[in-house]
Amino acid sequence: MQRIGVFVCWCGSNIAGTVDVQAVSDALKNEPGVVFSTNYQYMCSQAGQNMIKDAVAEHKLTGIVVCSCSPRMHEATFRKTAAAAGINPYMVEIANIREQCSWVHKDMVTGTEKAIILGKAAVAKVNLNTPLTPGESPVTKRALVIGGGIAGIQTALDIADAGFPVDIVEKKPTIGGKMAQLDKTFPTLDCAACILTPKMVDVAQNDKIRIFSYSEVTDVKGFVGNFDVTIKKHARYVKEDICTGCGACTEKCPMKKVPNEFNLGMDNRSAIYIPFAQAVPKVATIDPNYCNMLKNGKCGVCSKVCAAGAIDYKQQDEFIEEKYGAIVVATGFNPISMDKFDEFAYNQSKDVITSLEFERLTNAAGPTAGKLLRPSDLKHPHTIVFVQCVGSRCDACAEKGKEYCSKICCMYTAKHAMLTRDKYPDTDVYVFYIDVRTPGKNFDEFYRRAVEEYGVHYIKGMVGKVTPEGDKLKVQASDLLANKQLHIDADLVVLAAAIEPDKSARPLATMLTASMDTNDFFTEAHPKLRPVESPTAGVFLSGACQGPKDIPETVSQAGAAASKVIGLLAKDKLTGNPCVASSNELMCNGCSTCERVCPYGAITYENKEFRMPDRTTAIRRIAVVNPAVCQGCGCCTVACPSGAMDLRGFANSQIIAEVDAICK
Amino acid sequence: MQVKEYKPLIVAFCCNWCSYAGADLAGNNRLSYPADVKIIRVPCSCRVNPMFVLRAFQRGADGVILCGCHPGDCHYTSGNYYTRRRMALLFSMLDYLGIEKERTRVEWVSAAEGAKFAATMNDFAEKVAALGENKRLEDLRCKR
Amino acid sequence: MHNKNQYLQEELLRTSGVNPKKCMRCGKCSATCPAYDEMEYHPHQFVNMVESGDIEPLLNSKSLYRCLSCFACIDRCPRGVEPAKLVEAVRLAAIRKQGANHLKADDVPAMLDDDIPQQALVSAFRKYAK
Amino acid sequence: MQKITRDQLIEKAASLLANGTVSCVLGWQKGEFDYDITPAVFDTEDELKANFVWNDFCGANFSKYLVSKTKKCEGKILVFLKACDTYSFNQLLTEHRFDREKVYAVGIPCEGMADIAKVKAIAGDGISSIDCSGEKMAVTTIYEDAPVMIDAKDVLAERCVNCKSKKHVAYDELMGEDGDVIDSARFDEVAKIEAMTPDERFAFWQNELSRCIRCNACRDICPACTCEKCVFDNPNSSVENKSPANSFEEKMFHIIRAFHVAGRCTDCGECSRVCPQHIPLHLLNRKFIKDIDSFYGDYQAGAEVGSRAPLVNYTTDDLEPGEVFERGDN
Repeated sequence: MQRIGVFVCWCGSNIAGTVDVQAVSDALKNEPGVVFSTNYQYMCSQAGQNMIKDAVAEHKLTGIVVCSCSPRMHEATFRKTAAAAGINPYMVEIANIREQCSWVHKDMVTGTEKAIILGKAAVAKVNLNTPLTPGESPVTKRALVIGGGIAGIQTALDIADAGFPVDIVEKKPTIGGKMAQLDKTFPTLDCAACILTPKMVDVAQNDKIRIFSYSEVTDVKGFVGNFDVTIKKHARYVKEDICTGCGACTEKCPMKKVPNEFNLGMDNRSAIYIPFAQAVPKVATIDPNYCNMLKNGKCGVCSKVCAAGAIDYKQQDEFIEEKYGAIVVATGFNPISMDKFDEFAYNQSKDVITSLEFERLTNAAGPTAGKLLRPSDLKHPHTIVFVQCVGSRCDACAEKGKEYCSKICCMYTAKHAMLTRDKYPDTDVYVFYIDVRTPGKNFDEFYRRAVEEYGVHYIKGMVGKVTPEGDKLKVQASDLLANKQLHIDADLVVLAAAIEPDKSARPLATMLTASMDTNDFFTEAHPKLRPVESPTAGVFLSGACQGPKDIPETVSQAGAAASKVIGLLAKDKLTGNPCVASSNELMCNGCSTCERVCPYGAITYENKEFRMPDRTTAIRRIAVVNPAVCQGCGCCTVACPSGAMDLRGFANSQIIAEVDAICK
Repeated sequence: MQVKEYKPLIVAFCCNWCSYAGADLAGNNRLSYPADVKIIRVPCSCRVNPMFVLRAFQRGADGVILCGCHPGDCHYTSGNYYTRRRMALLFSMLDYLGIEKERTRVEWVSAAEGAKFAATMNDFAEKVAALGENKRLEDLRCKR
Repeated sequence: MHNKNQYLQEELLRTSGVNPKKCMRCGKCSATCPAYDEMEYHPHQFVNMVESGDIEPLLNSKSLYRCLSCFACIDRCPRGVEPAKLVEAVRLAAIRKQGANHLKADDVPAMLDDDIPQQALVSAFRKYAK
Repeated sequence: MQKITRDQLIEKAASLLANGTVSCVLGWQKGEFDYDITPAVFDTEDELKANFVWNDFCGANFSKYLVSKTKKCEGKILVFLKACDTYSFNQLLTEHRFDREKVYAVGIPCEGMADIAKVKAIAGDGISSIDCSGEKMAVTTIYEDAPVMIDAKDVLAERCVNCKSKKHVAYDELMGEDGDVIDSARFDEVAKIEAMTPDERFAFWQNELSRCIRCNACRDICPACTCEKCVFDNPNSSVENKSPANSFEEKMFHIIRAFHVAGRCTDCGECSRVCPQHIPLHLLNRKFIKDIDSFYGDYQAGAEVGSRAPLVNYTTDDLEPGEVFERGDN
């Protein structure tokens, strides 16, 4: 039996003005378990708190009920008081007789009646309270960043800067991501490589950062502070630590007809390759799909020309297991496939390209060495049509396209149009838009400059059809403001393709038990207040894996994610919320219902041997809640058919006791 | 014989993050609602087991209302979506058993909606009071 | 805004099954329309005008009969608005309202031409006669 | 009359026992009367020949027995499953309630089971024997010498009249031909109650539920009720109560029972079959199924293993609890 002390606060006249506090403390004196009851002017004051401490000592109290203001106001205060008095802080319950009683009721009789009932409910609950201790778990002081684009790079650099070791896992042979493929960056037009490659070098040279390139995460176990991750390092058939990146092998390799993915297939590379000049790590990789030596054992040229002796045709995939305290997802985006958009003739004509391909065409390191030549005949295009919103902002029911705005297209199209007009003033540039969306610092100014200073023709309307005819592309489009249908003979058509999360994101989310939206973007723990955290504790989001983003936004989110990781890794131990779910293994059916509703992936199952009443043993599947991951929402408790799952601090019996006390 | 004025008994389950805070805000702004409403704090509306609702009725409550964060705003991301399904089915079942549908309600009240909280409670209490005492949920045998 | 054509508008939306509110004014329907130059009111205007209740001009416009019902606008609309269905609905409304046949059997011989497939005539007759 | 015969089933079971595929057989056995057939475990062919029964009264759904039997039996268990039983079988697998490896499931066709109450209504009380082997059911009573001949169609159990599926959704082996999912009229009765006024509904259920004697048969037979410890037996659950002692007890019990199986109930109809007070409990379960179908899209529990039940799922634009009444009343 508990020994409960009741302390009714006057809150000056805030409570005492409408509630007869003496009557409340008298009435509660007779409740079961109550051994002491009093009232005082300001319970939260030092004197009031001392009164509680004295009463605990004098009456050997095991539980405390404070009838006062909202628990959201002073629950923490009174819990500290309880702890100081030597009882468990979770043996305190607050009856809210100010915000939810004296302040909303005017009549002394009804106010007092209700206050007594609220006090009784709190007493009934405390009778069933048990001391709770927050769980503690250690923190592995190492972070994992999945994805080596600008988001991953920035996050890793910021974490390493705070002194914590970081590993980057990148599935391509080099880090750099999409930004490495870009030409110039809006709105300042500095070259992407000039600002990105120094960061890549910083990553390579930072002794806190390890890069696992050409690798992917294959398994994640554990929970916040204690993740066990398996990383699969694909065989690149080149010893990474020996290769100097001299490039001799790539020159001598006889197999030179491999579509170069870095230039989006617009030119070719050799079977052994370094993706681009500033690659990090600058190490060659053999493409096993094209290498003659690996396919049929006939060649071996690269091995002969390699002065360092780095080539190893026998290399195997390697699995690395590592522990991490925090995981940052930075898996980025890809332009969507244009296969379903027949009307734009993307698959019929080489001169209909996506904006990312246009980036490579204008990039000095691209297939045309930066000269704007159209892919089909390498002639200079004189009329270029840009089409915006290709596959963005589509109806949810439509079979093609995405429902969301891809956010970056308006700005990069303005950039492309402006740069084209700047370099080639003899070119007519048309941009077909539905809306021009340019929120962002100096963004709208940038777009206006494209129109006003560079003479780009912005036309409100959409392109309906592109037909290749001879060496021209017949573009049929709407000009909605002029209410005309336009027919333009274009030399080049550039499609602002919608962007979508990388395909690797969905299986990764499953491994991390991190939630995703229907578009496969990772969801945030809170859309406004916790935008860089996943609901799964210890998993953080950086860059476009969370939603379409431009570079400045990505970098700021990357920094924010890093600071969250640093905050986590700076702790030696994680203290959990003790009000978590727990399953009574004797009653658990192992039916997996609770696991399905848990938003945090806190519930796992194990097979456990039980001694049965008939003295046999049986192995039963039972649910186990990880208290470090559980956030205490209680959803599982209702989903559980047998009632095995219960929530500490808000147990079934406690809530029912409150209901009973109120309804008596 | 003197008729005692009928006062309904209403149990309100409020989630800690939105609706309980909304109720506090109603208090801060001194927006009054009937004292018949008694609030029970739960971490999330999804903590409310249909058994609690039935228990309240069994013990003589005249109305039960659940308040939670607006859909999409749940502190635990998805709790109120489950609440929505559970309570939709439970309420539909109670209605099927002939229990007055005005006795049950789910309302989404954010921490900023003190006024909505008070208005909701006023409206709910009025509707429940109009129905009178909860007789349908009492023992069938005794009433025969 | 008072909409004097509310009844007609509702009927058009019901018979066509089109929700013009989904339109985001991109004009792809008109961009894609092969009969654009023949039309006084273009597919996107149909959607827009029906939504705003400005239906009279459409009912009286020859544009109604210039639509080929090729459904290119339906196919390409990113928002799934289906303008051709709305054109068809207005056309139907116009025919019903006139209470007369737009294309009479007597008119047909004059239109005969070796290049016209018979099927086109039959379907035109079906479409424009009551 | 059932298309498949007792002999065929015994032969199948005997051969599987003989070749070691299974070590025991879960089947039907005659009870005190011809119509109260009980589930039994058979270990040998002799036992099968002596006691195995297969006729129009073999309604019992064996899925639930697998939960405990698979834990006790050394080898595999042969279980005969009618189409409706296979749904429960899958649902239990979804909930990891037994080891699929320990079961050899033989799907058998079913022509519908008889409702003894309907038989008694025609033939009267004092039934001494029932012969289902002929075209018509021959019912002999202690009062008459000549048997009463009954057309099986006239005494078909309600759940078989409204059979939802003749398709077996799980089996290792199928005897006879598989059927299809049937577009049944099983929700008509629910709709009829929904169409009543609240007062009529209340009166209807008061009449039905007040007969409840809290014998727990509905729970004990239910293949969805396989909890290690049922909330109604758990003194800490606050709903534990063996007898209807205080207010609102029957309704509370039946709502909680139905809610606990909502989204998991395959509508096998066992609860109504075993209720000694003839309470149409399936109408509570079907109400949930009907609501789930209309609110969240068609869902058949047990149709596939591992499907996500509607109550552990959601969409962001589900209807609001307040909106259910607007739908239900019209």
